[in-house]
Order: sequence, then structure tokens, then C-alpha cells
Amino acid sequence: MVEDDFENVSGAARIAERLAAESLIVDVDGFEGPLDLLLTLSRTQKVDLRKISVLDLARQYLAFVEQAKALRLELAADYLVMAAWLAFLKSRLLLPPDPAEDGPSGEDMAAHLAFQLERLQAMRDCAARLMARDRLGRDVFSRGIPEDVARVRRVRYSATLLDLMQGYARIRTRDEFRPFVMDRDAIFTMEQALERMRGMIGFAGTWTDILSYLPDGFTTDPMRRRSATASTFAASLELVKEGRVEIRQSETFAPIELRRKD
Amino acid sequence: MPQDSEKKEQSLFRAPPIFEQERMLEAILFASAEPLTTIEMAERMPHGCDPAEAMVHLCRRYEGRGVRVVRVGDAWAIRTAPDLGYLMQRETIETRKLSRAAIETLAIIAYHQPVTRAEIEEIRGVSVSRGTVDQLLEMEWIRFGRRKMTPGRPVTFVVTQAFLDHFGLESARDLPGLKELRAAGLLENRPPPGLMPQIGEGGEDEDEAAPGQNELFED
Amino acid sequence: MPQDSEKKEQSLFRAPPIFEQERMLEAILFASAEPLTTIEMAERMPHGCDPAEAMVHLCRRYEGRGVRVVRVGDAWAIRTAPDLGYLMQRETIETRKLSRAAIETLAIIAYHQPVTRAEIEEIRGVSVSRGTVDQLLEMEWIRFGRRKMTPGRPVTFVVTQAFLDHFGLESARDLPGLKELRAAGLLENRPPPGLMPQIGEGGEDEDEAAPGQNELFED
Repeated sequence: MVEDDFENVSGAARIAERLAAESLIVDVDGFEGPLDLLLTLSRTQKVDLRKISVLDLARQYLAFVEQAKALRLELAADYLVMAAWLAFLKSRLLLPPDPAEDGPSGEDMAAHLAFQLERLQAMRDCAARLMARDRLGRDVFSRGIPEDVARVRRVRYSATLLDLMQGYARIRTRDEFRPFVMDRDAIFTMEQALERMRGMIGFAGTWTDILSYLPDGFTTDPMRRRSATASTFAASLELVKEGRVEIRQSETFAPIELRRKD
Repeated sequence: MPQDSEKKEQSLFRAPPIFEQERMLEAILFASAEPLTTIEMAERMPHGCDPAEAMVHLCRRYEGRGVRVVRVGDAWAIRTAPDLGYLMQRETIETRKLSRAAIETLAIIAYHQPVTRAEIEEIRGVSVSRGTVDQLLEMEWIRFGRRKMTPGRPVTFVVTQAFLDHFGLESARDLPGLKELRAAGLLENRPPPGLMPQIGEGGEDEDEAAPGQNELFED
Repeated sequence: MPQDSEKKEQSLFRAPPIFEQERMLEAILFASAEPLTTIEMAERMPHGCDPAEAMVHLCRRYEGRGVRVVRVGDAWAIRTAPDLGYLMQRETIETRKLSRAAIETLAIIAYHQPVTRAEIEEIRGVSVSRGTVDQLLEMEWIRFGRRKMTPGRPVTFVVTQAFLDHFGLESARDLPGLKELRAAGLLENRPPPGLMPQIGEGGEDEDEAAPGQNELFED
């Protein structure tokens, strides 16, 4: 197929083209992909990119790939993918359109390729124009001795009214607390209760309410009564633990009774 | 320091006269190597100052001088006049030579912003190496823009104020040849008519009809 | 760049006009990283230039401006006008919570003013550091009041208008009393009822009745 393409080219032109293709191949690493290669090839057509013959370009590219194969050069996969696509495009462009076939026409594909090439070329031109501008640090200069802005750090303290009041409350209530000291005369300790009960337990042959063991003077004043009840109860438990008495309560809140254990 | 607070107190009553504000701008801009926005300048000036108005006066004052006031995006800077660049050769800092790939990628980002990596790859016809983008990011010539509202929500790239500053552009609208390119339809994101070889890994957002440059220039 | 060589060639024949030399000086001085002598400037300028003369013009041009040309030894540099130095500072304000000691001291002054340091210490039960009082004075939340007519004539502290402004109070009398604090649940450590004397009104009601409080607000 490639040979066919070369038939209608004059011998000298063919040689020139082959030489050009070879020199390109030597340089294949220098190309930034198939589109870049196509753009370079398109320059040999010496026409405006808008008027480029995509068919000729496809032929040139395929010739290039053939040449690379002949020279046993390894081409990257995307070059081969492009070659396959261009071969397809070429056939689409050469053959009359098949009405049964879907998809874009050869002309559409060719137009898009031309657009891509034109766009890439435009971007290259832009890049060149950009780099040729007056550039900072080369043509235009900024201040050589910039004066740094001194950072003056100021600390601003803040407090809310709540902080203030809580602070004040803290100080004023601090005085209100003194170490907690029990008012001893209202207290009947467990030790006292235990001593008292040890002396009396021998007489408890029958179930007796433990409240009957409260000492005199601790039965009326609620605070004293509460203290004596608690200590007497605790002392009773202690005696149960010692195995001296049994203790029972028929139901919740019913009187707690004890009797001597024989 | 005493002067400082004195100035500030005074300013509570009235803004300094415009010629004084112009002096302030001049001092602030001279001292900075980086472009400053009027907001940044206003923050450093006494209350009630109008840097925008004073800037008009300052620009006029430096017309035709050895240095001039230039606009960089929404910021301002003092730069030497381009025609005197040859006098400053000694100040030239040897900049890292950019690769062809980097230069092209930069141009594509500038003209097509906001642009995704896949779009750059489609235009260049080759995959964009991570290193190229990293280099441009590192130079602070490009930055990430908004994500595209397309499947995969790909990140986009846009050029920065440092880019504008470096290339002496007031805004991305002033890119050379932008209008012509747009008129020629070369900034459109034209979807390929199927079956075209696709480039790179990120093929997922290639088919979108991106608003491209227009987005940037609407405002 | 063509301009470059053109300039140089031109200079072989005649020196640029003085206003052009002034522009050159301006650009060179602006861009230079260090002060330059007239000899150094002459080296950079086209042949036949006279930086010393151009410098006279340049200095005059910057008279009264926001920046000025100054002599540094036998060299020259552009510097910010000294009266605008304050623009080169940027205050960053950091907000920090006042220390507990400072808050307590402030509260005592507010509730008991005019109050001496010894009285503050007595109420707080710990000594008051000089730093705490200094901090409050510096913040202008307290100031010195009248000396007490007691032996040693100790200074007193009172709160300021700035204090009232900050805390949104019309007068120190608006500070809530202990009973109100308690009602507001601000006294977390409620003593067991019955066990404690009612100190609610105690201390602080006395203080309210004290002549001191009024003193501040007479003026």
C-alpha cells in the first residue's frame, strides 16, 4: 500500500521524502507524541494548516512508520495506534461512503485532525510569544532591596463579664468554706454503739428491734437519733459478722430485729 | 511609635490628603517586591484612605519614568521600565530553563484555563508528566482551580498572579493573540468525532463541552 | 533586545539626554540589591553618561515623596521616607485570655474600688504580683485612684471607662452582687444550706455602701 502511494511521486521527490523520514526517525525520541510528529510532517506540505491535505499527511505518517519498521526501530504504542487510525482514516477518505456504516465520516475525522494540528500549532506560537515577552527578572525588575514589613505582634487580652463575675464569686466563696468538722456531740459513733451492744447482747434471747438499743438522749433529737440509728445498725452488722447475733428484716422498711446466737 | 498612634488617632477624624495617600502608596509599593492589592495597601494605611484613587495619581506620576506602576491581576507593583532592562543585566537571576513540554503546558493552561490535565493532554496529543505540572506549580505560575462539574470532578489548573507578574500581563485577558484564537475557534473544546486515538490515562473528561476560557472572562 | 544594541550603538556617538540618564539611574537604583556608587552606576550606563549629575536631578525629583534617594557612605540607595516608616510595620493582634490572677485582681478592683494593693491581697488571700497590676494598667482597664488617707498613704486602684466599655457596663455599680451571681448559678460551690452563715449580702453589700464606689463616678 505504501509503495502504491509512492508511485505517483517523482523519483527525486521520493528520495527526498525518504531521507526526510529517516532523519525524523533518528530523532524519534525528540517528538512529543504522534500529534507532534504529524505537525512536523505537515510542514513539508508548505501550506496553511487550514488547507492541509490530511490524506497526504496520513500517507506521510504511514511511510514514516514503515520506515521505522524497516530500520527496526521500536516505536511507542501510541505511534502505532495513530498509524492504525490514520490507515482507517485514509481508507474512509478514499472509498465512497458506505450508507450502511454508522459513525463519523472520513471528512469529519480529517477536519478534527486538522483542527487538532492547528490548535497545537497555535498553542506553540502562543508559548513562543509568551516566552518572548518582557519578563520579570530578565527585562523587567522588581525592587532589589525590598523592605520587609516588620511584624509587630500585639497581644490583646480579653475577658468577659462572666469571667469577671466568676472570678469574683470564686474569691468571695472561698472564705465560706472551712474544713468540714463533725459536730461531735450530735454523733453516736459505731465504736460507742458496739461497746454498748456487747454489754446488752447477752440478754437478747428473743428477736428484738435494734432501735431499742439506742442510747438515752439519742432518741428524740432527729439528728442524734439518725446518728445513733446508723451506728447501732452498723454495730449490729459487725456483731453478725462476729457470729454473736442473727439479724432479720421481714420486709422493706420493717423493723430490723436481732437476737443472740447460741 | 508615638508617631504611629498619633497618625492613627488623627485619622479617626479625617483621611490624610490625597497627595499624602499617594506618598504612602509609593512607600508601600516601593518596599514590596511582590504585587499588593489595594485591600492589602488599605490595611496598612490609616483609616479612611482610598488607595484606588491615590493609585491613579501615582500611576500618572510614574509615566515615562525609569520605573513604573504596573497592574498585576487585582494587584499593583512597581517595576523597571522594560526598555531599560539592558541596564540591569547584572541583576538577572539565572532562571531554570523550562522544558518545551513545560512551556507548552503553561501556554495551554494560560489560554484554556480553567483546564484539566486530560484537556491539556488532548491538545498536546501526549500525556503530561507529573514532573512538568509539579515544576509549574513549584514556580507558582499555575495553581489548582475549581474542580470541573463533570464526572470524576477533575481538578483544573489556572495561572497565578506570579505568572501575570512574570510575563508583564495585567490580566489573563491580555494574553497575546487571545482574541484571534478565540475568533478562530481554537480555544473551543471540540469533542473528537469518535474513534480518535485518545491520549493518557485521564480520558474520562475529554468529551465534555467545557466553557473553557469564557468562564474566566465573563466577569 | 534590538532596542538594547541600538541603545548601545547610539551611545557610542553621544550620551543620552540627562532626563534619560535620570530614568536609568532610577531603574538601576530601584532594582539593585545594594547601594551603588556613582562609579558602579556609570559602569552600567552607556558611555558618556554622568551619573553624578543625573543623581542631582533624581534626588530633587524624589524630594518630599514617599521614597527618597539617600546617600549610604559613598553609595546611593532608594529608601522609604522616614516619616512613613510606620507603614512598614504590620500589627498582628493576638487575643489571649486574661490570666486567672488578673481576672480576680480586676474583679476585686471593680467591686471594691478604690482599693489598695494590700486590700486586694487580703481579699484574694495571696499576694498580687507586680506584673498582674502592670498588665491591667497597660490595658487601661484600671488606673490609679486617690491615695488612701491611712498611714503610708497607699495608692488605690479604680477601674476605667475603657473597662466599663469593654464589659458593657454603664457604671461599676451595675456589676451584679453576690446574691445575683448565686441566683444566676455563677457560684458553683454552693455551701450546704444551714451550715453556713448567710454571707451573700455580707462583704459586698458593705462595699456597695462604701463611699469609695461613688468617688469614681462623680466626675
